Amino acid sequence: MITQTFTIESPATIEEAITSLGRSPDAKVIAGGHSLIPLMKLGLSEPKQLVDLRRIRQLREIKNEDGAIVVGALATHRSIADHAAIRKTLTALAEAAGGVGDLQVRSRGTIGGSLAHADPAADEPAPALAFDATVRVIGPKGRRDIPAREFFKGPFETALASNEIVTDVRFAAPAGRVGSSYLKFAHPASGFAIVGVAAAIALKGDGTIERAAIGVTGAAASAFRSSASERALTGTGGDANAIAAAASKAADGISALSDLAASAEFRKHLVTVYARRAIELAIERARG
Amino acid sequence: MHFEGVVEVAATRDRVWSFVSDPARVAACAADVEHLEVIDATHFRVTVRAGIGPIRTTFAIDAEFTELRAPEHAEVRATGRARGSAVEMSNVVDLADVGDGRTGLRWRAEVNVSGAIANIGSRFMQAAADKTTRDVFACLKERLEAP
Amino acid sequence: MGKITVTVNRTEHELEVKPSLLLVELLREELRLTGTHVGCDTSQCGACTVLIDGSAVKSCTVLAAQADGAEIVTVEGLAKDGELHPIQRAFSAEHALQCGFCTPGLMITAVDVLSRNAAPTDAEIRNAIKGNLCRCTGYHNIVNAIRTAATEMRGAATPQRAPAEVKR
Amino acid sequence: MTATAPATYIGTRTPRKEDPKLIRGGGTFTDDVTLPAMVYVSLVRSPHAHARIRRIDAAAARKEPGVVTIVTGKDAEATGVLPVFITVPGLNGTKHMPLATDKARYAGDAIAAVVADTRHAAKRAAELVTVDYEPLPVIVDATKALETGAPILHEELGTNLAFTYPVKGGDIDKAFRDAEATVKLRIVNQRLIPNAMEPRAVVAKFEAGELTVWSSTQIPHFVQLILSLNLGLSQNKVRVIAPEVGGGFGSKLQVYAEELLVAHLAKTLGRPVKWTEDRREGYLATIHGRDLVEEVEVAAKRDGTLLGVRIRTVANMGAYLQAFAPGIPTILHAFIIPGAYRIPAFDCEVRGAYTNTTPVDAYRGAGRPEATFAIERAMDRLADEIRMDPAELRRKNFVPPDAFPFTTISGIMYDSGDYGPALDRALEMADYKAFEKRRVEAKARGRYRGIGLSSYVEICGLAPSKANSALGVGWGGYESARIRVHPTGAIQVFTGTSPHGQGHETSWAQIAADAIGVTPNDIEVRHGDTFESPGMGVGTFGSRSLAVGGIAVHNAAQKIREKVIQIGAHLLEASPDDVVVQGGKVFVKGVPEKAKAFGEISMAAYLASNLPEGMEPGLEATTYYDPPNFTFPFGTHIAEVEVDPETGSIEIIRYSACDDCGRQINPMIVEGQLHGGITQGIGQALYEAAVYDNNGQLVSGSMMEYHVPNAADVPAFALDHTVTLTKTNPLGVKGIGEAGTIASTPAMVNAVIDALSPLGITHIDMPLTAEKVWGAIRNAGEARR
Repeated sequence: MITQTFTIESPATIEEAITSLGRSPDAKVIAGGHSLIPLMKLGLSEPKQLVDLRRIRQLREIKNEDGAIVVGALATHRSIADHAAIRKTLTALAEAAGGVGDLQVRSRGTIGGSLAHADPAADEPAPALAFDATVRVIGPKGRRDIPAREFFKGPFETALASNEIVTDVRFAAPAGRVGSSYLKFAHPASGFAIVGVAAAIALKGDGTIERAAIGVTGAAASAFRSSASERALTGTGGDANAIAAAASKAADGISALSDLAASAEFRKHLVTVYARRAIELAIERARG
Repeated sequence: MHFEGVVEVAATRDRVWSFVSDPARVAACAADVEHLEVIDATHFRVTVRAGIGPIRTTFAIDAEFTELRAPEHAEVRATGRARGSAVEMSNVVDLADVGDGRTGLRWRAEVNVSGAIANIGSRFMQAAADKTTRDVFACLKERLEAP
Repeated sequence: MGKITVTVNRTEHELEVKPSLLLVELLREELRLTGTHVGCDTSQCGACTVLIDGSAVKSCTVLAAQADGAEIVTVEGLAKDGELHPIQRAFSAEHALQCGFCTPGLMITAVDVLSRNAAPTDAEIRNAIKGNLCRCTGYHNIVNAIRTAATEMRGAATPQRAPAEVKR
Repeated sequence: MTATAPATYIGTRTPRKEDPKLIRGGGTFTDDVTLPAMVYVSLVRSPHAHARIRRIDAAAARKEPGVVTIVTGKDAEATGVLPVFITVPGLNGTKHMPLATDKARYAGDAIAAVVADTRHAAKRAAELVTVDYEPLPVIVDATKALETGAPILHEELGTNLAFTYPVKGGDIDKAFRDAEATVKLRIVNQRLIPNAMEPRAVVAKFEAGELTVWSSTQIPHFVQLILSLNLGLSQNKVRVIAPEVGGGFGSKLQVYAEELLVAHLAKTLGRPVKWTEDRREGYLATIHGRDLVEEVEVAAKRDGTLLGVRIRTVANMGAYLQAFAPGIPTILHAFIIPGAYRIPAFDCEVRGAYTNTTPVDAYRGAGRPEATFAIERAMDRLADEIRMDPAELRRKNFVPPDAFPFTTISGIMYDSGDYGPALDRALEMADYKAFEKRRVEAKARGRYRGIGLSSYVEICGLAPSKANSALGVGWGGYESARIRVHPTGAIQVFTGTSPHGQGHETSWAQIAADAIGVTPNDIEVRHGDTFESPGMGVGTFGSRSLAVGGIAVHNAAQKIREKVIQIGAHLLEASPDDVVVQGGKVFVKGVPEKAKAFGEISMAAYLASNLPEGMEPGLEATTYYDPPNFTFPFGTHIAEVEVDPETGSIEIIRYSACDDCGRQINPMIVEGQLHGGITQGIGQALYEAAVYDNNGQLVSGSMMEYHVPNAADVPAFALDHTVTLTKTNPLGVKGIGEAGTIASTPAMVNAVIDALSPLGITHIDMPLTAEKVWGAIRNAGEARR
C-alpha cells in the first residue's frame, strides 16, 4: 500500500518528459518501478510527481548503431538476458540481467532504472563498468554521454542530475578474441549481489591477454573497476597462476560493506573468489 | 550503531565552536532543513529530510544540548520520529587547538534506529549514515575554511 | 485521479484511478478479482503475480496507472469457456497445492515460462519459479506439475505454444 | 482396518476436493471478504522494544479524512485479556492486553487502533498518531534476561523467569559416573518466523445482536469461546468462520489481539470491520517459533550403549506468553528428547525467560524439532567420539520392536514402533554403503561431501484429555464430527478440525466413504464454521487432525453405517448381520441385484413410516472422540550435501526419507506434507533466522532479509514408508504434518558437519550460512597450521 499522495504523468516524448520532470523539484522518473515503488511503500522515497516513461516506446529498443549495441533505458532485464546479440557479444551483460531478482522482477525492471538507482548491490553496474559502457542522458540543456566509470558516485548516487533522464546505455561491441562473464554470490533471500563480478577479456593473437576489465558490484558502497587485478592480468598468458594472482588483488583497497548478509571480511574474500571464477570463464570463452 | 572520527579544520577553535554549537548551522549541513525552532538556549526542534539519493525521509527531531563547555566540549541528545520509525542519537564533540590557527574536532555518535527503518532499512542505513557523516564534515570544513 | 483503460481476462475496463493505487489493489478491490493475493507487498513472494502483456509480473509493484493500455490475465482468466488451462489441471493432478494461497501466482508464472520454453528442465523450472514462495509444498509437486503441463501442452495439436488469451 | 468396512478409498490417491475452487482463484480467504459499509483498522505499533508510554497524541490523526475512531489501551480494556491455555507448575504469568497501556514490551507491541473508511486512510492516520515514549533498557538474550540486574519486563513479577520445568528419570549421576564416553554440546535452536503465505486477517460484523467473525485461524472454536467470554456475548451469538486459510504452521494457533479488537470494534461501532496484516507487521506481531539454547550432555559406554542424557534449556518466550507457549519447550520438547532410544537416565530442566522480543509459540513441530535436533546432533557427536558408524549407533540404541508398549525414561508410553526397518530402507535409498566412494570422488573435485542421518519419534495425536489435564493443558484433547445424511442421500460431514492446506475435505471424505459404504464424491466435508460444526472443535495443529479428528469422522460414519444397515435389513426383510453397504447400495450378501439405493434408505429414515421397531427417525450422528493415548510416528531421513570450501556454499545433492505414520489415508497428501515439512526443516538448518539487534529491533524484518526457501534451494525428495499400525485408534493412523520438519533439520546439519569432519569441525550454529561455514573452514585451517 502506498499512502503518500502524488501525481503521475505519462508523456509521449522524451522532450515532454524532461519538461514534466523540470516542473517540480520533487519530481521523479518511473520506469519499471521496481526500485522506486518498494521505497515509496516504506515512506523512504516521497516524490510529489512521477514521470512515467512507458509511452516513450523507442526507449525499450535494443539496436545496433555504428558498431555499438545500444540498449534503451526501458529495456527490461529479461529482454536483455534473452537478446541474441547481447548473449553472444556482451555475455556478461546478459548474465547479469538474467540474474536480477527473479523472473517477474526481470519482466518489469529496466536497465535504465537499475543504473540510475545505483543500488550498491545491483547487478548491471558490473558489466556496464567492465564493458566501459556509456550512459546517455538527456536534460533541459541537451544530451550528455557519461562513461560508466564516471556514472556511479556512491550508494544510490550517480552523475545523473535530478532533471535528466537516462535514454540508453551504449556498449561498444567487442571484436576479436573476446570473452566475458558475470558471476555472483547472491543474497539468498533478495537475490541482490552480495558480490558480483563481471570480467571482460580480450586476447592477442598469441593468446596473451591484451585487455582485462573487471567490474565488481555488491562489495562496496558503489560498483567499481578492479584496476589492480586488471593490471596484474594484462600481458600474461592467462594461466591459472596469473589468474589467481590477479584475482587475489580484486578487493585491494576497498572499503567493503558489512551487513546482516555478509561481513566486510567475507565480502572481500568473495570478491577474490568470484573474480577468479569470472576471469577463468571469460578467458575460456575468449579462447573459444 | 556507533560512529566516530577526527577532522582537522583550518579555523580557530572559537570559530569552530560557534559553528558546532549552533543548531541551525549544523542542521543545515546535515540535511534539507524544512523547519527549525529554537526553544531556548539548549533546546531546539528541527524537521529535516535526510537520506541518500532517492532514499529520503522526513524526521521530526527534538534535540537538547546536554553539555556545552565553550569552546571545547559539547554533547547533544536527540530523539526523532519518521513514519513508523524512531531514532535516538547522542553526539559528543571535543575541540582542541592544534596550532597554526587550526582546530582538531573529535566526534562520537551513537545512533539507534527503531521501527520500520531498522526492520527493512539495514541495507541502506550504513550507506546513509556514512554519507551523512561525510557530508556534514565536508560542509563544515567548507563553511569554516571559506575565506 | 486519472482515467485508464485495461483489459483484464479479455474484458476491457475504463476506470478512474488514483496515482497511488497499485495494480493488485485495482484487481482485488475495484474489480473484485480476489484470486490474486497479497503475500508480502515487497515483491518477494510472488502471490500477486499476473500476466501483463504476456509477461509474469508482481502486481504489488506496479501502479494501476502504469497498466494503462495493458492486457492483464489473472488466475480467473486462465480457464477459457469453462475449460481449465493445462497448468490448472496439472496443479491439481500432481497435488501441487495445499493451502492454495500461492497457487494463482505460481500458475501464472508457469504459464509465462511455458509460453517461452516448451520443454524446460527441472533446474530451469526451479530457477524460473524462484520468485514465487510456497510454504506448504516444498516445491516438489509444483515442479512435477509444471513438467506435466509442459508435456501436455507440447502434445496438444495446436501450433500455438502460448495460451490463446495471451496477446503478444 | 476395522472389521466392519473394507478399505476402498482409504489408502488411495483420491484427487483433492479442495482443488477446483483454489485453482480457479475462487477460494475465499479472509481478506477477500468485503461487506457493505465496512471500515478498516490500522494499528499503531511501538517502534521501541521497551518503552514507557507517556502520552498518545491522536489529534492530527483524527483530522485525517475518513477516520472513524481511534482507540487506545484504556478504551479497549473491554476486550479483556489474551488467553493462555496452558499452565506449568510455578508459572509466572502476565496480563496481556490487546493494546498496551503502560509499556511497550517489544517492537511491534500495539499501542492504538485507528479505524477509517478505507485501508489507505486508516494507515495514513496511523502514521500521524504520535506517541511519547520513554525508552527503557532492552533485553533480547534469554540467558542474560535471567541474570540479576537484567531489565525486567513485567515489574509485578520481579523477574524475567516465566517458569522452570524439570523432567527426570533414572539415576543421572550414576550414568555419568559409569560413562566410558561423554559428549557435550551447546545448541542454539534459532528463532524462526513462520511465514504462512497468507498474512493474518480478521473481519467482523455485529448485526441484530449477533457477532460474526471471519479469521485466518487454525482454531475457530477457541476464538469463538474467548470472544464470547471476553466480550460478554452469549456463545450462541458468536459465529467464527475460518474460511480458506493460507497456511498456519502454528502461527494461527492463537487468539490474537487483533481478533479481540476487530470484534470489539465491530460491536461498538455497529459497522463491519476489517484488519489485514501486512507482511512486515506480521514479522513483528505474529508469533515466532523455536529460540532455545540448550546444553546437552550424553553418557555412554564405549560400545555406544547410551547411559544417560542431561539437558539444560533456556527458552526465549518473548515479551508475553501466548496461547500455547508454556507447553512448547516443556511438554512438547522435554518429554520427547529420548526419541527412538532406550535411555536409562534422563535429567532435563527448561527455564523460560521473558525478553523484549516478539512472543514465541508453536511453529511446525513445536518443541519436537528442537528435541529431535538435540538428541540427533548428540548421537552424531557420540558416534564421532567413539568412532562408530552413526547408523549403527542409532540401531544399537533403538527401542527394540518387542519392547512395545514401551515407557520412555521421560515417562511417555509408546504404543508401537519398529524403527529398524525404516532406518534400513532409508540407508538403502540413500545408497549409504557406497557413500565413502562419493566422498572421495567429490574431494577430487575440490568439494567436501557429507551424509547425515536423523531418526526421530514424534508425539502426535494431541491429546488424551486426561493427559492434557495432568500436564496443565486447560482444555480437552478430543475432536468432534457430525454427519448429516439428508433425505435424498446427500451426505455432509462437519468436522471440528480446521484445515489450512492439509486436505481434510478429501481425507475425511475417504474415511467416511469407506465407513458408510459410499464414494468420496457422495460426501461434502465442511469445516471452520462454528455455527455449522459440532458444539466444540479443538482445531488443527500438532499433527492431531487425522489421529483424533479423522477418528471422530470414522466413528460418526460407523454410526451412520449401522443405522443404514438396520434400516436396510428391515426393508430387505433380512437379518442385519447379512446386510452390506457397498458402492452406495444396500443389499443382502451375495444378492447385489436386489439392492436398495443409499438414497432409498435415507429417505426411509425421514419418511419414518417403515422403520425398525423403536428406531428414531432421521439419519445423523455426532461423535466426540477422545484418544486413549498419543500416537508416535517415526522414521529416518538422510541428507547428502556438498560444500564449496571456497565460499562455504552448501548444495543438497540428495534427500531420502522413510517414514512410518501408520496407515496412510491418502498417500498423495502424506507425501505433500512431507515435502513441505522437509523444506521448512531445511530452511531452519541452512537459511532462516530472526535476528534482533541489542536494541530489540528485528533486523531481519522482511522477506528481503529473512530467507524463506525457494524452489531452487531444495532438491526433489525421495520418499518411502513402512507401515506400523498404532493400536491406539481403529484406523491405525498416527499423523504426518510435522514429521518432515522434525527430521530434516538434524539430518541436514549432520550431513554438513560430516562433510567438514575431515577438517576437525564438529559444530556450526544454525543457520549454516555460507559465511559461517566458510569461517569454520578457515578457522579449522588456521588451527591446523
